[in-house]
Amino acid sequence: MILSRLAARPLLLAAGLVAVLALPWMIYPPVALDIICWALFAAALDLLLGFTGLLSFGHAAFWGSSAYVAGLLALRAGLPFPLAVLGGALFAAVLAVPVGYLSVRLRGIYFAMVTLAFAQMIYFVVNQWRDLTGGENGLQGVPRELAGLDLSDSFVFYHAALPLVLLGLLAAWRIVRSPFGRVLMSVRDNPARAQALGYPVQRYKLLAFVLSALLSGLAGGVFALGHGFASLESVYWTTSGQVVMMVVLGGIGTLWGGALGAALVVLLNDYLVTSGFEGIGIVTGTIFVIIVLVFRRGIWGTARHLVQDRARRPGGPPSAAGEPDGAPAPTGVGSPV
Amino acid sequence: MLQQAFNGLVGGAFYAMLALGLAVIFGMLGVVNFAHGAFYMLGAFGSYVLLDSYGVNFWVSLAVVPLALGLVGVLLERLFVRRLTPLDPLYNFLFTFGLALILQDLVKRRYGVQSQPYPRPALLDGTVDLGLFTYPAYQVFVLAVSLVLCAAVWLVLTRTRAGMIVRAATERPELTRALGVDVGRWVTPVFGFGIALAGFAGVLAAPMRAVNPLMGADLIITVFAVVVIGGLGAIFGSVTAGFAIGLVSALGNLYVPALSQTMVFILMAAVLLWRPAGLFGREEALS
Amino acid sequence: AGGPGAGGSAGGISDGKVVLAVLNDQSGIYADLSGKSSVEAVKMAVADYKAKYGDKAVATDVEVLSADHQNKPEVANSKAQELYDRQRADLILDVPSSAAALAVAGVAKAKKKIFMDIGAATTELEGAQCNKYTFHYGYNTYMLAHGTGATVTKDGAKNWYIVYPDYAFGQDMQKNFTAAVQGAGGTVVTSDPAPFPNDNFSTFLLKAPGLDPKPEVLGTMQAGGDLVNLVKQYNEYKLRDKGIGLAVGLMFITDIHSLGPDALAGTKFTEAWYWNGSPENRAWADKFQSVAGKRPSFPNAANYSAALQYLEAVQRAGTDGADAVVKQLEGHTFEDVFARNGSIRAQDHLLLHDVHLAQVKPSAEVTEPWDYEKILSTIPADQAFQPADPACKL
Amino acid sequence: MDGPVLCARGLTKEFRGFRAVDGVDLDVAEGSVHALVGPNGAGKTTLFNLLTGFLTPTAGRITLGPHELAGRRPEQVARLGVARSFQITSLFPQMTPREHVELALAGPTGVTWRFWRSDRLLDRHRARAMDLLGEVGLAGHAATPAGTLAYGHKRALELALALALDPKVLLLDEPTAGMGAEDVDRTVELIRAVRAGRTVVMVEHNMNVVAGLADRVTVLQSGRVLAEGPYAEIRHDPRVVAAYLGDAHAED
Amino acid sequence: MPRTDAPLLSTRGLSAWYGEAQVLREVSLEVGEGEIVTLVGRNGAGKTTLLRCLMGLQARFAGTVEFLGADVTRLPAHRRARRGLGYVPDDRGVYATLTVEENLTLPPVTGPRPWPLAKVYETFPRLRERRSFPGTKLSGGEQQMLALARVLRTGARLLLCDEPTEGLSPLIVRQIGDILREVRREGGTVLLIEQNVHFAATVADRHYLIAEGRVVESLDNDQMRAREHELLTYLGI
Ligand SMILES: Nc1ncnc2c1ncn2[C@@H]1O[C@H](COP(=O)(O)OP(=O)(O)OP(=O)(O)O)[C@@H](O)[C@H]1O
Ligand SMILES: Nc1ncnc2c1ncn2[C@@H]1O[C@H](COP(=O)(O)OP(=O)(O)OP(=O)(O)O)[C@@H](O)[C@H]1O
Ligand SMILES: CC(C)C[C@H](N)C(=O)O
Ligand SMILES: [Mg+2]
Ligand SMILES: [Mg+2]
Repeated sequence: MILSRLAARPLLLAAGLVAVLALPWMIYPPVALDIICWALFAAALDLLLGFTGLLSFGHAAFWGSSAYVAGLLALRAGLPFPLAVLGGALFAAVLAVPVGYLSVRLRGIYFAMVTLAFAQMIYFVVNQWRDLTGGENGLQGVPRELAGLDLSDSFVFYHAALPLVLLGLLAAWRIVRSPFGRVLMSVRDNPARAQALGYPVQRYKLLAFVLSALLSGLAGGVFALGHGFASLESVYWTTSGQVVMMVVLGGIGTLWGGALGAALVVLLNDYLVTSGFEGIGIVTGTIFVIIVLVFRRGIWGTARHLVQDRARRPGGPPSAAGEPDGAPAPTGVGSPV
Repeated sequence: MLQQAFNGLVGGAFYAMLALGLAVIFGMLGVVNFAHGAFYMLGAFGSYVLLDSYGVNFWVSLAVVPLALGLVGVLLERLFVRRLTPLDPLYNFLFTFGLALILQDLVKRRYGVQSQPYPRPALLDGTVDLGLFTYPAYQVFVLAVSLVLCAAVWLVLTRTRAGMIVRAATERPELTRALGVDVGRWVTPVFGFGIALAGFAGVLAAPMRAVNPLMGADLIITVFAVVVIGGLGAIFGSVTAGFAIGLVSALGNLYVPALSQTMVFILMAAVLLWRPAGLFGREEALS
Repeated sequence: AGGPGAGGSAGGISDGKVVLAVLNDQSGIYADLSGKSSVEAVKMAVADYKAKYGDKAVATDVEVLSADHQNKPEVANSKAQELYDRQRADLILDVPSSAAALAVAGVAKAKKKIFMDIGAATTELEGAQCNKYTFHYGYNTYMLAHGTGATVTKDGAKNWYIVYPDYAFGQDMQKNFTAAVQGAGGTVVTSDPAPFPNDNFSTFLLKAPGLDPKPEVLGTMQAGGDLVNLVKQYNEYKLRDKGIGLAVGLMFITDIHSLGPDALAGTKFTEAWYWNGSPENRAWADKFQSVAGKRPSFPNAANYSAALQYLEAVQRAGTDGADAVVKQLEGHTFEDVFARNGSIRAQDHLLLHDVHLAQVKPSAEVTEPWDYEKILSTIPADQAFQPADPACKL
Repeated sequence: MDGPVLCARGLTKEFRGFRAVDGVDLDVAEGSVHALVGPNGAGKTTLFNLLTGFLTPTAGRITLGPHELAGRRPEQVARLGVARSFQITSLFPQMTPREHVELALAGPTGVTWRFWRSDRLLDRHRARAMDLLGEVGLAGHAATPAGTLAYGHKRALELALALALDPKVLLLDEPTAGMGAEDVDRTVELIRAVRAGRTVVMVEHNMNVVAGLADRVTVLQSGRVLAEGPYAEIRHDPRVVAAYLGDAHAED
Repeated sequence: MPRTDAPLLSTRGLSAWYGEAQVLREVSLEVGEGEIVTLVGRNGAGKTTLLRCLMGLQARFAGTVEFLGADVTRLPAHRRARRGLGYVPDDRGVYATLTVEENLTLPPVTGPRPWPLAKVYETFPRLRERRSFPGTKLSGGEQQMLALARVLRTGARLLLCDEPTEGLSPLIVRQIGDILREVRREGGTVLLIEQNVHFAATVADRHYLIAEGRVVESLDNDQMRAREHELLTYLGI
């Protein structure tokens, strides 16, 4: 088991790297850029959902607010692209402190509703604060440049952004496989036990929330600069829903699954946009419902499950993905979330 | 001012009715129904379609549409929701989220996004004199009906055998079964009933609100905030918070229009700081 | 059409093909007032162009594409790039929703390809965010506000109460409306921002009769579902009976259909084009109905006109090279079924044309389906739109 | 055995007017094994929850040496050297016993905040973890996910976790519950082994275990202390006999 | 009371698990109509679990349960209750959201000799006094009375009582004994978990001794009394 893991990891890593480098050749560069941004966003969300057991339904607040702040930094302060993006990400992290402080005390479903409501509040603020944000017109004409180099060509920008995004993904991976990540997983599986071991559970959750917001912000900032504007859409609840969908589609608690989910959703959307089919929600909604009902492990999770021996530890969502798909919860005990 | 307050209550009536349905479903099944807004929309659309295509009037719709939607709810519970209830509640939340997308887009595809016309019922076209001021009859009707409805559901849940069973089954489902009550038989209708409540609110909304596929989508998020304020699962709390938020936002529109959209959410944050489980919530909301 | 950099190429049709792309909302809130039916309108323009020039047509092979931007600026942005780069589009049309339009304008500028916006209302397109390759075609917030505000005030309703949605479009409309009302000698008693979206306007409606001085007209800047909500409730509170008329900032014929004409009967608004406004319009509307299955909204007709004028410009230029076509379009004056006394202002690429002050008929006067409007007067092209904004540097 | 290390004074917990723990005074002598017995619902678990910060007392004080414990959160109490096991096994099903113990060992060092380091940082606790697992007889199962361990092994892991915190005071809630006779004997031996240098408080219904291990016994009933003393003494206390041991018991 | 030929209730090879822990091992026992039978055994022996199996509440189990001559092993709990099984859970199972009277009237009448509410109140005057209070506002002992009264009201043919005397004052315990004997006099049957061996011997006809999930012995009252001391050590108290 250890051996096969050791062999598989560099292989998968290499494959992923090749895919990411080849992406703008294979598909249209702006779409490729969308994919990597959403992939990072999904990984950031999975950090919370899959590894801490918290379903945030308001992550648009962080992705979007960073988009605006990064945009403003580039537009008004003339900061070069990476600095603007980092500024946005930092802002998202700071915003996550009060939001997280208030929400992290609540359990599963309550947490989801409260984060959703907070994000909606941010949406209204952005919408109304027109002088700064451009309101519903969006923050337009955001420049992209680095050391005097114009990055507005999306093929060029993709390569300029890739290191930042990879750094973010690496960070997500590092967090999950860090001592801190170990504690997060223990908090997810059994918070009372973690507390009894001396871990201040709420504070761990809060830090996880802030880190997740930081990475979401990183993704959102790159996304905004990549498009050259920040729009209200980025702080709207549908954005939060979309990223949750990507994570669930890819597989909760798989980290890379989110990236896969992101790629699929972006490509599907891109296809539907010109297909002439008017019910995008029908397609995405149906896929989502099927995943939730039948393939709760998601694509990555199912694949991994098929490849690996059953006995091996499954990474999983708060309670369900640990057992066979569709099986009822274990007898007697309620889920801890 | 008094009139404005009254007016806020009318707006609050919709929050209250939706929050009531959400709370009933949550209290009984532990399901947070993201599709609640979509069923509200279907309620309004249902009455539009009945009127437009079959000439069925408002009053008939008010009875038929919630009933039909209630049946849809029963089917949903039987086919899907039931399979997910033993799992983490997040799965039902996600399921209903997907469902909301589907329902919304199905209606969109069929009828477009443009709002559909729906006239006020002739009987309620006028105004009524309430002593202190006159007021549109339809709005008085909506407020009265919603108050009666919320009170009735409250009474049913507190005073009748059905309510007693629902409460008992919510509190201790296993023991309630052991005492000879078929809890499962009650759960499905309760889900249906919650959905019917959403549909009922939708039918009531049709004559005074824009009837379009998106009408429930944004509303439901505000209703979530309302329910969080009232205390999730706390039926009395949800309804009270619904009316209260209606009142607060009407007055907010008047005095601090800049804050009117965020007011609910600011209130929610404040309540959470003070009472993390909501005003009337039980502590199990907390981790 | 040409690849990157083809904008400067002179002579001939790149790739032997002219590609027109309609990028608009085909599934969201603007789908009904433009959406897929505008694709039909553009195809009609192509057919009419071919019929007119026959063998002499410069653009022999014209392809019409369409894409759904779902009202998401991000999607509009990516899609616009893809349309220009990969699908070899020479022209992008429509793009309702200002955020998406501004995003596409940025792409047009970068790719040096032509963009003719119809659906968006913002004056930013011909203001600070204008560029050489972007044209704004049909209407804007100034024209809506100015037409209705000034005319209704001159007709005698001096005191206004304005309710506007608290977002960019509404804020713009409020500003323009207030200026128009005041310019015509009226007063804006109060203007209130309302939440957006909002389904309960009763606070404002209740407040209206109590204002001092009492307003004679309620000016609403709401659009779409919000407008429908507001009007339904306006009727509930019987404000018309209390002497407060209704003027609507932006109304599409689809909105009238949603509410039923009686709900709006007597309401005045500025209309860019009405299908039954003249025999020519009607003839075109009949043709449109035979392909699209419904009566055209003004954005439908504007899409037709924009596509047609673009093809005419290609014809004159003898090429689809963007720079050459822009030169042909700038300052061009013309007349077609949509644009009467039409001219494209060279300074800011805004289409000037005659627009109308319209009134909603009561259902008693409605003689056929969708026959909801009465044209009260025509606002001539040179008065309908704002003077060129000095902030615009092409 | 010295003076008391863990003291409760007037400890009270009310649940909506119902006093589950009602003015309990408790002195646990340093180095002793102190058993807590009483009928179901007497308030033993509630008392444990109060002592470990899982519940906040309605009234009363809890002191651990110089520290006041009432009002502290569970993790703070744990850090002060009070570790507990759970009446119902409470583990991380996807983690191996080794990972469990490493996590318990790492807590006080602060490395678990380092989200930028590899989780191999936890390996530095491996040797100690394996020692502990060896002590409780789990060495052979160090790499099996805890969710698939046998029940007795889970109980053993509970104990290992409590030990890993190197607590001054070890609180064991029914450590032999659900164990077969051999497991009970083994656990008794284990507790006997680990009590060296520690104070142990345990809730236990098995009087053989109590008789074999406990230096002192506190009998709770309806949230109050009914009796306290060495087992040999309280087993003849008529009140205890009446409330808990049963009439017949006193006669033998 | 003599045993009738066909037992009212019988089990064969009942085993049960919680997670991986097996808590019942191949339990077979019988209860005849009109009998009072106790299950005795130390804490954790599996007595409650056995009752849960009989009631249809145990998720993981094997073996069969027959009641009134029919196999009810696969029947859900509410159907068993409707056939005449009445259950007093060990945690009393009083509803906080129901008043005392609602607690009493919640379960449907399922047997031939239901106690009318008046009789319940006559027997337990404290319950009448507090009938409009939320159930859990009662003292522990009162809650225990309520739980027992609740199944008496249904008239169930077989009462499954899990430690019905726990936490009650001796006076009430004696009263419970009287009530159980009255139930038997009226033709009812009781299967009772009882820690109090003395009480068990005064009220019951027969006893099953449970240890580590097995029925180790079946004793009548005389044997029980004779071997009391031995049993107590066996029980581990
Ligand atoms: N969170 C709570 N809310 C309300 N009542 C509670 C709560 N926790 C415990 N109780 C009540 O407090 C009393 C004491 O409970 P506790 O769990 O401390 O008993 P115990 O002595 O540990 O019993 P056992 O031997 O069965 O474990 C019980 O009556 C119980 O119902
Ligand atoms: N829900 C549960 N999950 C896990 N284990 C359980 C559960 N309920 C009971 N057990 C265990 O099963 C065993 C038998 O329990 P049961 O309640 O049947 O015993 P009992 O004989 O009724 O004991 P008592 O005299 O304490 O009531 C005990 O070891 C107990 O810890
Ligand atoms: C199509 C319209 C209603 C205008 C749109 N809101 C815009 O901003 O351009
Ligand atoms: Mg206990
Ligand atoms: Mg028991």
